[in-house]
Amino acid sequence: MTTTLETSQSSLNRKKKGRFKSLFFRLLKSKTGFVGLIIVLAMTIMAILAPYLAMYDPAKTNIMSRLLPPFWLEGGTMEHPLGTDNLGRDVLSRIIYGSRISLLVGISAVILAGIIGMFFGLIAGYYGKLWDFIIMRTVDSFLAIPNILFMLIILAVLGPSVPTLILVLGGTSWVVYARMVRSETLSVKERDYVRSARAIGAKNFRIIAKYVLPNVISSFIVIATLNVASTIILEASLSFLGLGIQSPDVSWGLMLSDGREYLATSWWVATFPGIAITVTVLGVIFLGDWLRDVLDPKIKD
Amino acid sequence: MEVVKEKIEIEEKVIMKVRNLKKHFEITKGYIKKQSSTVRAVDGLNFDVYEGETLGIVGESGCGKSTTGQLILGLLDATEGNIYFDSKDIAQMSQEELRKARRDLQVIFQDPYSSLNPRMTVEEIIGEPLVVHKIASGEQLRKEVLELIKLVGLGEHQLKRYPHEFSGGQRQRIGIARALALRPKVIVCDEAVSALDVSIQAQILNLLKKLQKELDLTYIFIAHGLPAVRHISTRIGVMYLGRMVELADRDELFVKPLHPYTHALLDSVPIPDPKLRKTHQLIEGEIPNPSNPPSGCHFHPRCSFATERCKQESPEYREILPRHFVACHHPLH
Amino acid sequence: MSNPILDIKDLRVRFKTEDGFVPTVNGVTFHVNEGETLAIVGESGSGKSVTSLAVMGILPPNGEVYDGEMTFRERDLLKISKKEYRALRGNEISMIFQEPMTALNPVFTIGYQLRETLILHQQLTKEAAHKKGIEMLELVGIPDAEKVMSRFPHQLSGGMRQRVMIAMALSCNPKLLIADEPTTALDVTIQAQILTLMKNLKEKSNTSILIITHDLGVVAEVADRVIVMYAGEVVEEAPVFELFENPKHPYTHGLMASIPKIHDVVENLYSIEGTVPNPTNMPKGCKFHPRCPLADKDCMTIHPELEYINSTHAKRCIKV
Amino acid sequence: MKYFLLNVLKTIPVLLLITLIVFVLVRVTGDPVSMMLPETATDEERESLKEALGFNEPLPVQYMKYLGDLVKGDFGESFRYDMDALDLVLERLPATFQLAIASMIVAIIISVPLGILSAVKRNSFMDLFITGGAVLGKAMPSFWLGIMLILMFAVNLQLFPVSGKGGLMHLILPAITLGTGIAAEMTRLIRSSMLEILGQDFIRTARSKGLRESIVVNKHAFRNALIPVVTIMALQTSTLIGGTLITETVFAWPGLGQLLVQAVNLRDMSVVQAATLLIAVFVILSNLIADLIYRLLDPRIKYD
Amino acid sequence: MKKGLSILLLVFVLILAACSKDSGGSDKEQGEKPVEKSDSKTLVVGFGTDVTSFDIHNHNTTSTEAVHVNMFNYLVKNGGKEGFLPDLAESWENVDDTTWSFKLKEGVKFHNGEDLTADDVKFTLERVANDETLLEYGSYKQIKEVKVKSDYEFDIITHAPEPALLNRLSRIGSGILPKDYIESEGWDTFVNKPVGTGPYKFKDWKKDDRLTLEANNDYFGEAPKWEEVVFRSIPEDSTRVSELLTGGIDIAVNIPPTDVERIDATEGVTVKNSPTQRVMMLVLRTAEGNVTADPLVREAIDLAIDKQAIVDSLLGGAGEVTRTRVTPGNVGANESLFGTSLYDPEKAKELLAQAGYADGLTLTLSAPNGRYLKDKETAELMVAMLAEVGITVKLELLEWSAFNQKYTERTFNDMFFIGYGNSMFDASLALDRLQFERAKGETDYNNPETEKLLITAETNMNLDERVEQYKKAQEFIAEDRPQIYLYQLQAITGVNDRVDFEPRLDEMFYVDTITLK
Repeated sequence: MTTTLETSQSSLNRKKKGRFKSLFFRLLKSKTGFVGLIIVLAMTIMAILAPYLAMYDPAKTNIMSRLLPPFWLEGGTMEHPLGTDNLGRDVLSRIIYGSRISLLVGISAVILAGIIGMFFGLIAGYYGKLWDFIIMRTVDSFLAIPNILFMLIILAVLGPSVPTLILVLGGTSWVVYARMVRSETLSVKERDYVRSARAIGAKNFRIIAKYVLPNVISSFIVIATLNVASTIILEASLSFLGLGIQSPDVSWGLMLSDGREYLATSWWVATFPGIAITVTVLGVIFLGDWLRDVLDPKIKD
Repeated sequence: MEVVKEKIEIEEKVIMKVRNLKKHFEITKGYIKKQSSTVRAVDGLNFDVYEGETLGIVGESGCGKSTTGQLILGLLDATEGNIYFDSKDIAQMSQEELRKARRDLQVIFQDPYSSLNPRMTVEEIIGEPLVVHKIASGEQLRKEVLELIKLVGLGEHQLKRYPHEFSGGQRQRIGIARALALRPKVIVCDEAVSALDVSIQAQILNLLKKLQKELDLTYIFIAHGLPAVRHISTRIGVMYLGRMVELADRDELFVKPLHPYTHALLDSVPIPDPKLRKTHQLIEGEIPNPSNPPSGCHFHPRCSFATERCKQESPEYREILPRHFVACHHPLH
Repeated sequence: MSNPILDIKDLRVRFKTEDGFVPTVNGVTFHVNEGETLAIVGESGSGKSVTSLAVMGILPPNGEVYDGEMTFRERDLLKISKKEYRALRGNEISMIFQEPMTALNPVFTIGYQLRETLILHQQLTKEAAHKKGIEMLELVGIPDAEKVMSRFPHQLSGGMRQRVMIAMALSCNPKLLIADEPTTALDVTIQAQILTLMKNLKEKSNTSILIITHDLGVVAEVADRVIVMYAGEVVEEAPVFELFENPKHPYTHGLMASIPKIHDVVENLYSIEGTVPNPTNMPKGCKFHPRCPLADKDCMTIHPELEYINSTHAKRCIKV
Repeated sequence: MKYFLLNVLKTIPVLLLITLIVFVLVRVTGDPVSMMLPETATDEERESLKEALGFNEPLPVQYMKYLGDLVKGDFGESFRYDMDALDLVLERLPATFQLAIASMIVAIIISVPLGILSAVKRNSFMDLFITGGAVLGKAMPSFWLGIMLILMFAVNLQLFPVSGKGGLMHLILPAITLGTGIAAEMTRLIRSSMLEILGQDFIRTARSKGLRESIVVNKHAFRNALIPVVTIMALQTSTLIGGTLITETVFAWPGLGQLLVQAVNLRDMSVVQAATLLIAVFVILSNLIADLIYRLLDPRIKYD
Repeated sequence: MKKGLSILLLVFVLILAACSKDSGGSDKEQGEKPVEKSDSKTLVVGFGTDVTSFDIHNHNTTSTEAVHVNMFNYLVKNGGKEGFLPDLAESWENVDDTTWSFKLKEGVKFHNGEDLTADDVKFTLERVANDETLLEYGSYKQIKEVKVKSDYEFDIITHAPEPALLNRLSRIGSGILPKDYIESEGWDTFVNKPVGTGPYKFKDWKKDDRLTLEANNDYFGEAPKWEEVVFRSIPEDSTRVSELLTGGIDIAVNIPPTDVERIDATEGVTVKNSPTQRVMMLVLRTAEGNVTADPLVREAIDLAIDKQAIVDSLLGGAGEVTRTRVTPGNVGANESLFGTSLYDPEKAKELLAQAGYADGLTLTLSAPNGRYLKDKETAELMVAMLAEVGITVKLELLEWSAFNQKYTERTFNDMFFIGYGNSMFDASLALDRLQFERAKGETDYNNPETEKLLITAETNMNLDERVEQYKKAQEFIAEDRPQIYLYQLQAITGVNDRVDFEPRLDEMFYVDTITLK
C-alpha cells in the first residue's frame, strides 16, 4: 500500500514539470515508447514527404526492368534499391507512397470509428436505461459478426475505394469504442468528482463534456492507437480478398497481397511492404503500450 | 432576559427537516433482475438540522450514513419521505429545481483523490459552481476564486495547477473552497477527514471550524471516526442499519449515552493513552447484512440487554430527555 | 533485558522507478525482544510498511534492501538463501495485512489457504492440516469453523477475514508476528474485537509482535514499546508509557496533540503545519525541520543522529 | 441455469438486429442476378430471372418474407450449389469448428506459458523478447504467414501436407496460421492480467506464507489471471471465425470461411445470410459459455 | 529495447531470406526437390474453384462442366475440325429449318442401372428450354419441343431456324439426365447423388474440398482408365502450385505465369500452355459524346497497345495475340485475323493529332480485378502504354462483383476491359453482342453492313455461306474497333510427369484422355 503511495507521490513531483513536457520526459525514459514514437514519426514524415523522397512515380511501369532484385543481390542495381515488381515499378518508391494510404486509411478509420463509438458510448453509459439497452444491443449485434466478414460484405457491394474503405472500417469498428467508453463512463460516473459536479448543479451536457469525456479520453486514445495497428493489418487482409485498396492507388497491404504470388520466386516484392507493415505496427503498438502505461493508471504495469 | 431568548431562538431555527426518509436499493443478480433483494439502506429517518450547528452523524459501515448524505444532497432519489430545506422538499424537486437549490446546499467528499476532476485546474474547479450558476465570469470570477482559495489557506500561485500536484490535505482544502463558492447555507461533509493522516486531519478540522464561524455555515458532518465527530459537532446522531438509534447534544451523548449500541461504540474507541488501557466491553458478533436485518430492534442480537420484546418489536424513536432522542426499549441510565 | 529475536540495524530500502532509485527507508534501526509487542507508528509515507515487507523478504520486485543488517534469531536475513528464507516465512515469521478484503485469494477456499501453510511447513497430511485448520479457526473465535473451512473469502465479513488471516499467521506458532495496520480497515467495534483477540493470543503464546499502525490509540492499547517513524527514519523510540507521558521529539509531540480526544474536547486542535515531504525531494538537515515549531538554522543543516537519553528512550532531535 | 436462460432471452433482440443488419447489407446493395449469369447473358434473361426469384418486390416486403421464412427454418436456397442454404452451412460447420478449436489450442499452448513468463520476468530480456514476438505475431497478416508456412514446412521440408482437410497433419499449418494472431493477443493479455494479479495483496500473503514462487505464480496468480482471460478468449471467437475466411482460403480448407468468401464474391446471398446468422449465434453462444466458465472460475460471482 | 528490436527484425529478415533462398527464384538454383512419381490409379486434379452444382442446367462454369463431362454424356460431341461426333446419339439429321431428328445408341445404361431412352432426352432438354429460372435457359430457349417417336428416336423442334443447334447440344446443360430417377427421387436427391451415363460415377463430394468419382465399369464406351478421380478445389494459386510441387495433385489448373519457370525447373512436373476460348478485349463506346466515338481515336488506342509485350511479360507467353474474337476451332473463325496484332505508337500519335488531340486526351478505363489471369496488371500496363502516346487514362479497377454490376447496368464510360468466352464454338455467340439492339449502352456499335451480316448469318442454314458472312463481319469489326481484341488467353496447367495430359481448347477434363505414363 505504502509503496504505491510513495511512487505516486514521486510521480506527483514529476508532473509539476507541466503535462506535455513531463509526458515527453517520460517518453524518453521508456525505451520502447521512444522507439515507437520514432517509428511512427518517421512513417508520418515519409507519408507527408513522399513526393520528395520517392525516386520514381509509384505507378510508373517499365516492362523492361521487371522483377529486378534488390541492390545487394546479383542483378540488382542502386537505381532500384529494393528491386522492382512485376510491372517494373520501383518497390522502394511504392513503399514510400504506400505509407500515405496505409496511414490515411488506418488513422481516418480509427478517428471515424472513435467519434461514433465515443458518442454512443457516452450516451449509453451516462443516460443508461433504454438508451443503454438499444445501443448495447446494437453493439452486441455488431460484435457477433466478425469484423472482416462485415467488411467483406459491404465492400463487395460498395466497391472498394479509399473513402469507402475508411467508411467501412470505421463504420464497423465503432462498437469497440462504444463498449469501452460506456464501461469507462459507468465507472467515471460513480467517481466523487462527477457527484460533486452534480452537487454544484452542473447540467448533464456540461458534466459529460467537462467531467466524463476528459477522463474517458485517455483509455480511448490508448485503444485507438492500438487499433490503428489492427486497421493497417485489416486493410492488408482485405487486399488479400481482393477488396482492399485498388490500383493505381498504392498501399502496403495491396503490395503485400499482390506480391504473394512472387513469394517463392521474387521474394522482395512482398517482403519489403511486409516489413513496412510490421515495423509500423510495431511502432504503433509500442507507442500505444507506452500511452497505456502513462495515461491509464488502471492497466499500469 | 431578552438577549437570552433571542439566542435560543436563533439556535433553534430549523434549517432542514428530515421526515420518514427511506431509501431502498434493489440488489439484482445477473443482468436481468429476477432474484432481487431489497437493501433498506435508509429506513425511516427523522431529524432536524438547526441553523449554524454541526450535526454529526456516526455509525459503522453499512449503517446508511453516506446514503443519508446523498439523499439530502438530492444525488439519490428517496424511496419515501421528505427533506424540507428552506420549506421546500428536496425529495420532491425536479432536476431543474434541484439544480437551483444546490446553491444553498453543498458537499465535501471523503476521498480527496477522487473528488476533484483530474482534468481541470484548481482555478476551474473552484470557479466551476460560479460558472454553472452564471454568477460570475471573467475578472469577477477570478477575483472570487482568489478570495476562496485564500480563505482555505492556499496561495494564488497554486491556481493554475492540477489536482494531482497537491497532497491529500491540500486537495481537501480545494474541495472546501469549491463547496464554499456558492456561499451555501448547509454543507454536507461526507467523511471529509477520514482519509487524511492524523496531522492533516487536525488542520482540516480546524479550518472547517474557522469557516463555520466566519461564514455562518451549517454542517452535516458524516463520519465513522468518533473522536473527530466529537471534536467538531454540536449534536450527534448515531445510526445503525439504516436507522437512527440515538441523537443528542454532543456532550450529553458522550457522557450519558442511552442506547446500548452508542455505549458500546464509544467504548470501542481506543484511547491514545496507555494508562487508560482497558478491557473493552466488547459487542459480540458482526454487523448484520443490511439486506437481511434482524427483526425488531436491529441491534438485539448483539445487545447484552436484549429481551424478548426487542426481538419482536421495533423500538420507537422518541425524545426521552429534552433534545435527546433514542430508539430503545431499554435505554441505559 | 531479554533477547532480541529480531535485530535491524541501519536498514535502507530503495525503489527503482522511472526516475531512478527512490529511497524510502533511510537507516532504520530497531529490535524486537522475545515476547514483546513493538509498535511502529507513523503517517503514510513514513516507510513503516516497507520496513515490515523488508523483514519478511517480500518487497515488491522493484524494491531492494541496499544497506544494513537484519538478524532474526541469529540468522542474517540478508545472507540466507531464498529457500531458507521461504522456510522462515509463514513458519517462524508470519504476517497479517491491512486489507483483509484483498489479502486472501478470492478463488480458493478458506480451508485450502489455511491448509497450504500447514502442509508446507509442518509436513502435515491434508486431513491433519484440515483438523489443525479448524482448531485455529476456533482459536481465533470463528463460530462454525468446520463450515467456514469450505467457504470462499468473499462470503465472510471483514472482521471474520481478519480472524482467518490471524489464524493462518499463527498456525505454525511463529516466533514473530508482523501485523501491518491490522485493524485500519475495520469498523471500531470489530477493531476492538480484533485487538482484544491479538492481546489474548499473545498472552497464551510467547509470540513477539511487530505492529505497524498510524493510530496512536491502537499503540496505546497494545504496544509494549514504540518507535515513531518519519520520512523513512526512526525519530523516537521509547516504552509505551514513557512515550505517551513524555514525548521528546517535536513530531511525536505534535502527532499526539493533533488527535481529537474523545473525552477531552478542546476548541482548536494542535496541528502540524505543512505536509509530509516527498521521498524524491527530502529536506536537508533534519527532515522534520520545515514543519517543526522548534526548528532553527542548525536544523536546516545538521542531520541529527538517533541518540539515547536513557537505556530505552531515544530521539532524533538536536533541540530537545 | 436460470441466469443462463435469461441471458439467452437477452440475445433475442440482438439476433433480430443481426438479421436486419445482414439483410440490409446483402439485399439493399447487390444485384445477385448479374452474378449468376455469364457475361454474355442478355438483359431479358436477367430481368426474367429477377422476376422469377422475387427480387422485384419492395425491400420491407422482402425482409418480412425473409424473417417469416427464417422462423420456419427456411434460410433460402444457395444459387451456387442449388441446395438449402442452412444445410450447406451446417455441413461446413464441423470443418470450421475443427480448425477453430485447433487454433485456439495452438493459441493457448503458445500464449499461456509465454504470457506468464513475461509477466514474471517483467522488464527482463525475456519479457522483451516475448512481448516483441507477440507484436510481430500480431503484425503479420495471416495470409502471408500461411503462404510462408506452406513454402517452408510443406514444400521445402515436406513435413506437412500443403492443403486440404485430412488427418491431424493437415490441421497443423492452418491452425498455426490462425492461432498465431490470437496467441499474440492473448500473450499480451495474459501478461497484463498476470501483472495486475501479481501486484495484489493476496499474492503478498501467499509469499508471506513461504510458498515457492512457482506455486505463487502458477496457482495463486494464474487462477485469478485466468478469469479475465476467459472473457477475452470468448471475445476472440469473432476474430477467430473472421480469421477462417482467410486461412481457409489459403489452405483450401473446406469450412465456413471459404464458403463465405465465395458466397460473397458470387452474391450467393442466402448462404451469406445463413452463415452470418449462424456465426453470430455461435459467437453469442460462446460468450454465454464464457460467462458460465467465468462464474465457475470466480467464486465471488457465483455466490453473490 | 532498441537492441532487442533490431535483433528481432534481423531474425525475421533472416528467416525470410533463408526461405527465399531455399525455395529458389532469384538465386542460381531453381526449382524444388524432385517430385516423386507414384503409380496410383487415382488421378487428382486441382481446380481453383469447386464444382458448383450437379444441376447441369443451373450453372455456367466451365470448370464444373469439365468435371460433368466425365459423368454425363451429350447427344453429340463437338470434335472441332472433325465436326460433330456421335456420343449418345448414333445418328442425326436436319429434316427441315426447325426440325432435327435423332437416333439414340441402344443399351446405354445410367449409373443406377436404368436404360437411357428418348424420354430421358425429352425430359432433359424440355426442362432447360422451358424453366426460365435456370441459368442455362438462355442457351436452350430456342428449342420448342422434343418429340419422342420411339424409345430410341426423337425429333427436336426449334422455334426458329437454328444453325447452331448441335453446338448447343454439345455443351453445358445438354448432358442427358435420368428421368425416372429424378422424378421418383426428386431433384434434391439427384443433386446430392447425381446419376449419369458417363465413364465415371459419383462417389463423394465434400464441398470446397474435393469431389471423388469412381470408375463406371458398365460404361457403354471404352472402359474407364482410372479407378478413382479426385477434383480438388484450391482457390489460392500459390497453394495449388505448392500442392503440385509436393505431388499432392497430378494436374493443377491456372498456374500463375510467375511460377512457370519454377515448376519447369522442378524435376517431375511440367507446365503446359494451351489455347482457351477466352479472348481479352477492350470494349469501347462508339456513340456520340464519347471521345471514343472517333474511329481515329479507337485506332490510335489499338495501335498504342503492344499486345505481344503484355503476353510475353505478364502472361509469361501464355497467350496469343488476335484481332478477332472468333478464334480457331470455332465455326466462322477468320484465321487471318488471328495471331497478329497491330502496334505502332508513332502512327497512333499521328492519328491522335489528326483527330484533333495533338495535346493528348483523357478517357476512362474500367477493368475487373481478380477475374482473369493478370487482369489488373494488364490494365495497369495498358494505361502506361496509352500514356506513351498521349492518352491519359483514368483507371477504374473494380472487384469482380462490382464490375459485373456496372456491366449489367451498362454504366461504363469510354472503355472497359473484359474477356469473353465461347462455349458454343460458334461465331454467333461471339458476335451477337455487336448487333445494334444488343450493343446499346455498351458499344453502341452501328455499322449497317456488319449488322446485316450478323442478322442473316444467325439463322442462315447454309453453313458455308454462314461462315463466310461471319468472316466478313469480323473484318469489318476489326476495322471499326467497337471492341479492340488483345489476345486469346492460354491456360497454363501444371502436370505431374506420371501422367500424360493434353489440355483441350474447351478446357474440359475428359479424364480418360489423361493416361498414366
